[in-house]
Amino acid sequence: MSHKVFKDAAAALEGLTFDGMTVMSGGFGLCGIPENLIRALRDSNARELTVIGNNVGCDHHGMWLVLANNQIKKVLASYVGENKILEQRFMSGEIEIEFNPQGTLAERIRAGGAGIPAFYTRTGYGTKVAEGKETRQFNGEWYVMETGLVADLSLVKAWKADAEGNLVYRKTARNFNPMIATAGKVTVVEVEEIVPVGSFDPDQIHTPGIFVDRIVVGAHFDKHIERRTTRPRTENA
Amino acid sequence: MSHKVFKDAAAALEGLTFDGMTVMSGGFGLCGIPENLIRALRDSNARELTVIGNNVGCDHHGMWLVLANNQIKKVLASYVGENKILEQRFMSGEIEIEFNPQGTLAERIRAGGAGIPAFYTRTGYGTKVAEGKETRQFNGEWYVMETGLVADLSLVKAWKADAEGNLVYRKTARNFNPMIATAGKVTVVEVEEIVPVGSFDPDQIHTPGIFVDRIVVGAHFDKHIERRTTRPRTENA
Amino acid sequence: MAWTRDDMAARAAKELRDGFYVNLGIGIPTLVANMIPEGMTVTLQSENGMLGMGPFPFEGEEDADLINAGKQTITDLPQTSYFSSADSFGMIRGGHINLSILGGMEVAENGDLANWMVPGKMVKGMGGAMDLVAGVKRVVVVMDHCDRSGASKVKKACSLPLTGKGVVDLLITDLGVFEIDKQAGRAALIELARGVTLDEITAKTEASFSVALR
Amino acid sequence: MAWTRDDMAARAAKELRDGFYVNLGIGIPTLVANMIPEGMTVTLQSENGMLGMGPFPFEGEEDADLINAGKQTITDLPQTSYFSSADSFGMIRGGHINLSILGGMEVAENGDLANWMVPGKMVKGMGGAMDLVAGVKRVVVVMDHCDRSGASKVKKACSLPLTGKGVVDLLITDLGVFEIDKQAGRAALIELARGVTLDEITAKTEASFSVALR
Repeated sequence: MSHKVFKDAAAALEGLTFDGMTVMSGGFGLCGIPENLIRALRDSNARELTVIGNNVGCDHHGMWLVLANNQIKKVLASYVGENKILEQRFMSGEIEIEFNPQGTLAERIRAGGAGIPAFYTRTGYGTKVAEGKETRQFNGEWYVMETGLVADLSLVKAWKADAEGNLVYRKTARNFNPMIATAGKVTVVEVEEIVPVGSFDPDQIHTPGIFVDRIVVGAHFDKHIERRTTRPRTENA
Repeated sequence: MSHKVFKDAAAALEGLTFDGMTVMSGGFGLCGIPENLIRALRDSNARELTVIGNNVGCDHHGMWLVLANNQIKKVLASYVGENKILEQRFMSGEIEIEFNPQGTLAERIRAGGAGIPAFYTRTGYGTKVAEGKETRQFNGEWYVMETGLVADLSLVKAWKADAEGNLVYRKTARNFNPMIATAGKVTVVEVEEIVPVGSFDPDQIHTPGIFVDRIVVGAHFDKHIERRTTRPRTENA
Repeated sequence: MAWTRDDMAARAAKELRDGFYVNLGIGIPTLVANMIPEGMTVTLQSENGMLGMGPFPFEGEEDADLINAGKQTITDLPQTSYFSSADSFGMIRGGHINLSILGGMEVAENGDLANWMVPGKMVKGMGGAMDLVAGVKRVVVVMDHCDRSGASKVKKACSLPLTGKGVVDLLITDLGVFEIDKQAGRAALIELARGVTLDEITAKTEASFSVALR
Repeated sequence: MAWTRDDMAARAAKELRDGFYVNLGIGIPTLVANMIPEGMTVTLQSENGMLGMGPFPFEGEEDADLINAGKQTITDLPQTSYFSSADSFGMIRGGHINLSILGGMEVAENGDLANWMVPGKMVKGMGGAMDLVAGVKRVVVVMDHCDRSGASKVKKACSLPLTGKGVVDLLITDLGVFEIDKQAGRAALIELARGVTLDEITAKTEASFSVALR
């Protein structure tokens, strides 16, 4: 087995966590979050964390566990609803939140991983998001300068990996994971299954192994659904 | 069959070409070039073209045909070797060439397709490439500002398409094609095969159909190899 | 009288065209998905990374790995593709989506939109709304004309923090429809809702607007 | 005496480490692929969109859709992945490649590299060289010490247009090896090629350098 594969989530984070570090985590809501690694991050007790991700979990799930354990100092996210502790600590000033438009956040992370220190986007021009940022015109339209983001540690959830670290994601659980995989000084991935090298079609690998430092098969997946919406079986569709 | 599928390359370019237009074309060397669409572009006789792509064909192949037919005014490329007519016309001043580092070119096209008017890169800092461009420091390092690129028409080669325009590329024939597919006001794709909608695994589509306006099955593929390199069968490997 | 939520969604559905790629926001805009005219092909984008969004799953067939931007369980279709958030917003920011239909708190006569925060209240974040209004070719806002106190949400200038500056092309309220010329910064009333008079809508609208009823 | 092309490639191969992701340029650097030490895992990147480059194909098994950045037909391996040029150069620019070994026309004592154009001659373009030297963590240049006229290509300052400014970490020539401190802008001679004396290399080098032979 490759040196990239670790026996459990705690082992996969061993030696990587420290107070004051920046951690990025994949997922959209609770979909495609590295839930086993998040539990290991909580158990690491690293404090004063800056956490970057689209959300910060929701009540009792995902990054909420780290938040509830008083480990988070600052958050960069696009949406933080359904998270009472975060609301309280934000309103009381205990936690700083930097709100990013979702697409700007995604692009900032991609830029960080791709060696691009800054780029311009129309998103947020003329709004609070642009306050304190450089704005300028290209071809008569106004744009805001946004900077690339990197992290000390990236936590990623993929569907399957091989021992080289090649990754495949599943459905909308892909979301922020591929960019976050590229933007960590160290990238740790949890998967549902490790398949033999050569199992993937080389045209169909979402994240090449070069971006992945450590891999672990998640011990337990909750995959909690936030809004279970269905249609009755009687309906014709 | 969908309204996106056209009967041949000439029909697929019908009404889209005009003098003075900007055309982007996928491919690296002769690998993954839209050779049928390039022949149709030659037959369109549109002139004063600005052509954007990593290369401009090589002697007797690919975009060289359009060049030899005196249709090209300006080229943006990263490498133009093995192309005698281009050498002559460049040295004589008949054709303008803007050399772009390969990664900068790829990123400029991606940026154009993604609504990013400009970004910063370390590539080319302190070289001729940076002349006349804004340079600035981020975190103590110097970067060059590069702008996004779009085209009036993008010509793309993919392996397979469905009638919705979902595309899959094959091996290193992918190269510049996915970004070029996003950066054309109109994007026309040639493929080796059109498969029924639903044939592709939705996790495994390289270019979603939203970027594709017209599709044609190429009538004839040369797939000329520039440097045929082999090893003897006697060798153990 | 005025329009119901379904009426407003039905009016928004008239903005659809065959072959359109459309992003629908949460609330009334979501209802538009059920009002796509027979024979028209409209592909729905979900900004969390999906093109070709299908209906809700049958009970017991929910997949935690398959949700829309409102975090509802959904299904896919034969033509569906999945992609990353960066690719999804490249699609949005790059102007590849034809139409975005979303809700609003306030719309100003110049096309400014506010729909993400109220000062003093908990801020949940803008999600993808700022990217959508900045990037999508045509932006349609659907919202109630007045707030619960009866004050106009169709303003001379937004009082709430903006989601986008000069971004709204069409505003559909329960009282009528306004077309906004973003370049000129002016609104025109083009339709009245069922049973609504010009006098009534004028009385209930803070914004100035021209009248160009169709 | 001095080193042959194979000797220079062998010396460059000593820069490889287990687990490294490496990009090899055209010419002598390509030879390094055959000199990966037994038991060491090194993954080769080809900047046209491939990680995990295999050997040349057997005759008759060439695939026009599978070439390397030198446009040679190649093969893939069980661990290979393919990706777009944008993703490939994201990998390069983002500092994910451990080592780039490439050729040069001139290297200056401060780490400047020139290897893409000669004024007055046909310019073919820089291809991916500027991106590689700007983005890869460690850049090793392999080139002849002197040109055909005997003039030093190891310069005080490059006379040819630059490929990158302050980018070379290690220079391997047929006469020896120089380590370059890019921050300080200084070169140090750390090895002499077989049969080459300090006097000889000093006489044939325009650049100033300290001597720190190992």
